Amino acid sequence: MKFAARVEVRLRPGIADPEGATIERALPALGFDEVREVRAGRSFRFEIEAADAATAGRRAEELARRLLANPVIEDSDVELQGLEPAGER
Amino acid sequence: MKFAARVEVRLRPGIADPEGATIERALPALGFDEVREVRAGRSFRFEIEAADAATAGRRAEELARRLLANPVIEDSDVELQGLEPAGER
Amino acid sequence: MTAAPAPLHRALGLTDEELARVVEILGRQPNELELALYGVMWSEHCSYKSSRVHLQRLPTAGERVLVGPGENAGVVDAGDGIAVAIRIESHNHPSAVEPHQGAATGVGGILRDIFTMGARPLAVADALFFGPPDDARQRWLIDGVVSGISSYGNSVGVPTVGGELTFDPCYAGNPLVNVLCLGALRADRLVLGRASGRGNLAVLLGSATGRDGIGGVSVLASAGLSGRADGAKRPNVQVGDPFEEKRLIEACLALLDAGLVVGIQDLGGAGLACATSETAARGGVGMDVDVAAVPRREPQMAPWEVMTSESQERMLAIVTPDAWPAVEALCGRWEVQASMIGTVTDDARRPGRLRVHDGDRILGDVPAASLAQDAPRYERPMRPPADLERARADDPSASEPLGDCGAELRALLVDPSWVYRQYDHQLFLNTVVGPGGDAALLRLAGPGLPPSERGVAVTTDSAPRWCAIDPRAGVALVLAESVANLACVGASPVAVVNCLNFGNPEHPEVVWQLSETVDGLAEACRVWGLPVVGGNVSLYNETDGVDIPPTPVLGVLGLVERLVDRPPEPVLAAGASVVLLGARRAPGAVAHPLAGSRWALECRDRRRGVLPPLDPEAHARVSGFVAALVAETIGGGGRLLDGVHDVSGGGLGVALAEMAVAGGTGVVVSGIDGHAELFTELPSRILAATSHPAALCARAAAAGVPAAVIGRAGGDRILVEGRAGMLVDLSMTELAESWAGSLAGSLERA
Amino acid sequence: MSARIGVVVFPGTNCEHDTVAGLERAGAAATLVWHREDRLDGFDAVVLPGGFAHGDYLRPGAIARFSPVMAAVARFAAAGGPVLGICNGFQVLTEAGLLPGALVKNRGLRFVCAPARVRVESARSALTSGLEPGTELSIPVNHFSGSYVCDVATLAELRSAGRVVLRYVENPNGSVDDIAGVASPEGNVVGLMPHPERASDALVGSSDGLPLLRALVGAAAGVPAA
Ligand SMILES: Nc1ncnc2c1ncn2[C@@H]1O[C@H](COP(=O)(O)OP(=O)(O)O)[C@@H](O)[C@H]1O
Ligand SMILES: [Mg+2]
Repeated sequence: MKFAARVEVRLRPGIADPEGATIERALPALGFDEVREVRAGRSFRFEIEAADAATAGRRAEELARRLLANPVIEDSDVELQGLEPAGER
Repeated sequence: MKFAARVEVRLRPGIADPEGATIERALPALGFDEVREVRAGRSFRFEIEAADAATAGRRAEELARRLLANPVIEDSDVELQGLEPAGER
Repeated sequence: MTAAPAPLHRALGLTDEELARVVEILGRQPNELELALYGVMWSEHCSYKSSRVHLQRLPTAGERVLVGPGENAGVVDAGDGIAVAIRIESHNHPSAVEPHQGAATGVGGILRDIFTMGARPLAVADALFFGPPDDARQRWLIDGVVSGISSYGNSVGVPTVGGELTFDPCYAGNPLVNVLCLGALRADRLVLGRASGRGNLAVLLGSATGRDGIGGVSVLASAGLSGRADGAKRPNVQVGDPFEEKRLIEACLALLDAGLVVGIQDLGGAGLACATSETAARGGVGMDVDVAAVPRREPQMAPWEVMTSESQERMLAIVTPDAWPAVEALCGRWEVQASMIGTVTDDARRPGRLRVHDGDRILGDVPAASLAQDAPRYERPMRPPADLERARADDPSASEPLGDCGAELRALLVDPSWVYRQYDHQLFLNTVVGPGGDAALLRLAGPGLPPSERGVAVTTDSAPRWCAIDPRAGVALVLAESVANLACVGASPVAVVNCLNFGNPEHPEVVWQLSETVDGLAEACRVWGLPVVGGNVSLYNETDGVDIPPTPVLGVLGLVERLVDRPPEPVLAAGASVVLLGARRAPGAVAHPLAGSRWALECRDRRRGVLPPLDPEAHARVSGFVAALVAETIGGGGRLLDGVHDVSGGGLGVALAEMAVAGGTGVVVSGIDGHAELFTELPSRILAATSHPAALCARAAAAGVPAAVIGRAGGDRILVEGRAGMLVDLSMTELAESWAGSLAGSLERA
Repeated sequence: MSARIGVVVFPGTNCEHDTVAGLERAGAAATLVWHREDRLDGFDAVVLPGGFAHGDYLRPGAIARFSPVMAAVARFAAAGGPVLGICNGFQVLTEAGLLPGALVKNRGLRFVCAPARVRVESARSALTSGLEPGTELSIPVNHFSGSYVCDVATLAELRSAGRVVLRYVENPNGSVDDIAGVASPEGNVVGLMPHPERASDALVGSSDGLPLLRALVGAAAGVPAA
């Protein structure tokens, strides 16, 4: 079966996020004073072929940890979603 | 009320994604041949203060369109979630 | 104050003896905050407790020296009312844990050491040591470190103009990242990291304080790496912010231009604890610090966390109360946060105290100097390696048979441009010779400096393969190479900085290596009249109990009187004669020593033997001769040399090949005394290309410098004819491929 | 009296002094303009120099385009004044919508600092007027996000209207159609990734950038102060 995976990679809590902080500093000037605690991260989408959802999830987690995130400073979450077999896109 | 927003910014279909392509090229060597169609994007999380969910959503959309994404090359999605009022940071 | 539970001091890296010493200093049990202060300040990284006793033997005086070791950077008078600040520092362990951020924050730290002196950072050089790139983890480290230096240095706006790259299995588990920075200032504007003036304000500039590297440098920099490098060290990884640093540089230099600060100090290892105690101790005053006034990035931080946090991009400025409004305004313009966090005290009854407050509560009260200058110093036991004699006997010079010199030559070629193409090396329009040359050569110009036609040159050099065989002789040969490198761009050496990367000082052999290195460097500096103006020591570079080879990295600063024209490059031009300057043979039995050469190591896996001899006078003559010729050219005078390149790693063969590839021409050389003369790293030899060989040889003779025409550039092959037949016969296409492919090839593969 | 050129400085800009030096070598009188200024009166041309405005956080130019000075730059451009964006300045101009397309990460995902050979493709711009199309120049590039992209229609328009002013002879970053620099329909707004100011003095490598900077100075001298 084919699954669509989305991995979000975020800096671990407590790790400085200069990008998020810089964006937050810019917001009042744009009239967005109501926005706070901006954190910048990365997101990846891919298709994964697997026997079942559990396997797909495990493999995606593995990929996130080993390649997409640097566990020393980043955490990652995986979301999965089934895809109609073949045909589409 | 306070809401937690997550904005995902993705390259438009058709815009070359060297990052996704590079990751995809590296996969077989790492034993992930079952993974395809890798696309790299950005993800932003922030807190937003608003009278109601609708307003929060509208403002977050606006922020995504005006600042977080470059419409020439990128699309963005917003997800919202309510937060317990006050107390926590 | 609550007495600390006994084991806490050990957790904070203090020995029982050190705790006893603290009790003696305070006349009572320290509380937790005070213990934390001593823990970070008495760490190897901040206190140099194992190395100070040796460092003291380095010569530091010189007529151009304005500031020597002991401050954040050394400062030298460059003439025309311009002073040059220079410093080198390691960021080895952080880079092993998170290569990109580790290297990036290393750049940030060394820049702060320079603008702390009032100098605008103008150039960076990086010396990098990794295991061979044929392994995925090494490629991850290399890519991360280089991208870290690139993204931080380029963004903060300081060109990276030089450096070096060493691959050796010894560094696979413990890579080395040393970064040198050079800056310039109006000589009359020199500032020091001192507090003074009772009632003056201690102002914290820059980033908010988070839990970054709590005890981080102490932990990261003072504990060896074993197995997988992350785990326990995770919380200590820090993220650099070049944008904050850029604004901090502009704000601090503007404050100094406006004469608004009395003293200024960067926050590096040990954060506020170090900056407050060092400035107070250097100024012989006391300081009251209020942790409640320190802007935080995270909630619920304990006072000791605030005092020892190593959050990046922060400075401590000492300003008079009446200057405060102006300081606030100027920082506001650059969007740099400025907070009053303390005051300078001068209490006659209890002078020189560092008092830490939380609002109106006093949390700690210690003598500032006891954290800084008066930290413990150890004379650790030392012992030469047991097999020293056997190692000397095991020499490859005579015993290694002739092989395929062409193949060996190709194997020794490395094009480092894969690294430096990622560095902005041109910003400020000063870079006359950038990375890829023998030394970087820069116009001595920058925003706010008086006009000058002078130039500065800088080179970083090291040769662990030499130092492993004989640290004392090895480091002298490294300094010799630096001097030759500077000569090739027409500069005379004026000052030295050094970064001493060694293993575990609890191993007596490592202490012996350190001691031998310091003595060898001291001797070499004395014969050439060079002062050591600064440096840094990195110990505990070991993996699973195995120490790295002694790795002193030298940075040498050179000056040029007049820089109005481009120097000859390390290239051959078709038709030019190839002249070897300097003695071709070593005195004594072994004419072409191979011990310690890249050839012996990389082609024959031989790491022992007896290093080539160095004759300091002869070396000074050859280097001085070449420096004078090139200085003539760049000063707008004659151009006798079409190309010039010192003979160093890989010997004559590699020097020839590099010049030929760069010039895009072949070359024919004859009369070479076998593979030994082709690959020996005998010092004090410089290769020149000229269309006036007779004139060059005549001038060399007059200067007492041996010179021999050994060949001619031209054609599309590199041909090296030995006494007993052809040694090398390769097409330039093959040669260029080995050169260009070597590094990029392995690093671009996924 | 020589052309007066304003060089805009955002926090994080780092090529401002080099750009002033290059423009002065080309005969202009250049002064720095802080990004909080909201007027550009008295200038004959405006240059957005290279660097990392706001650290290039989010996207190069994404935050800088909201600086007060950018509204003035837009008015200045609309009035026909010459506006040049170099490297980060080019990125700011595209983010601000003063030039079409966008600059994305280099193919290869690495920073590139190296000399680049570029060809003058059109003389119909403030940066290239008077230069012979086909002329090749050696000018350094120095960027991480220098790969020019735009949609098919825009590309067709740029090509047919002669708004591609510079092309790489050897593409260093994956830019579509080897584009190194583009101009607005009127040719008064120009952006390029290579750094002409870094090629304004043979002592530090090349002076091939001077003809471009001189063209800009000429265009500046031609227009009355906006
Ligand atoms: N190998 C060395 N040779 C000479 N001076 C040294 C050496 N190592 C450290 N120093 C000097 O000791 C002082 C303190 O070094 P360090 O703690 O690394 O400075 P910082 O606290 O600015 O990082 C500096 O002035 C440095 O120049
Ligand atoms: Mg310092």
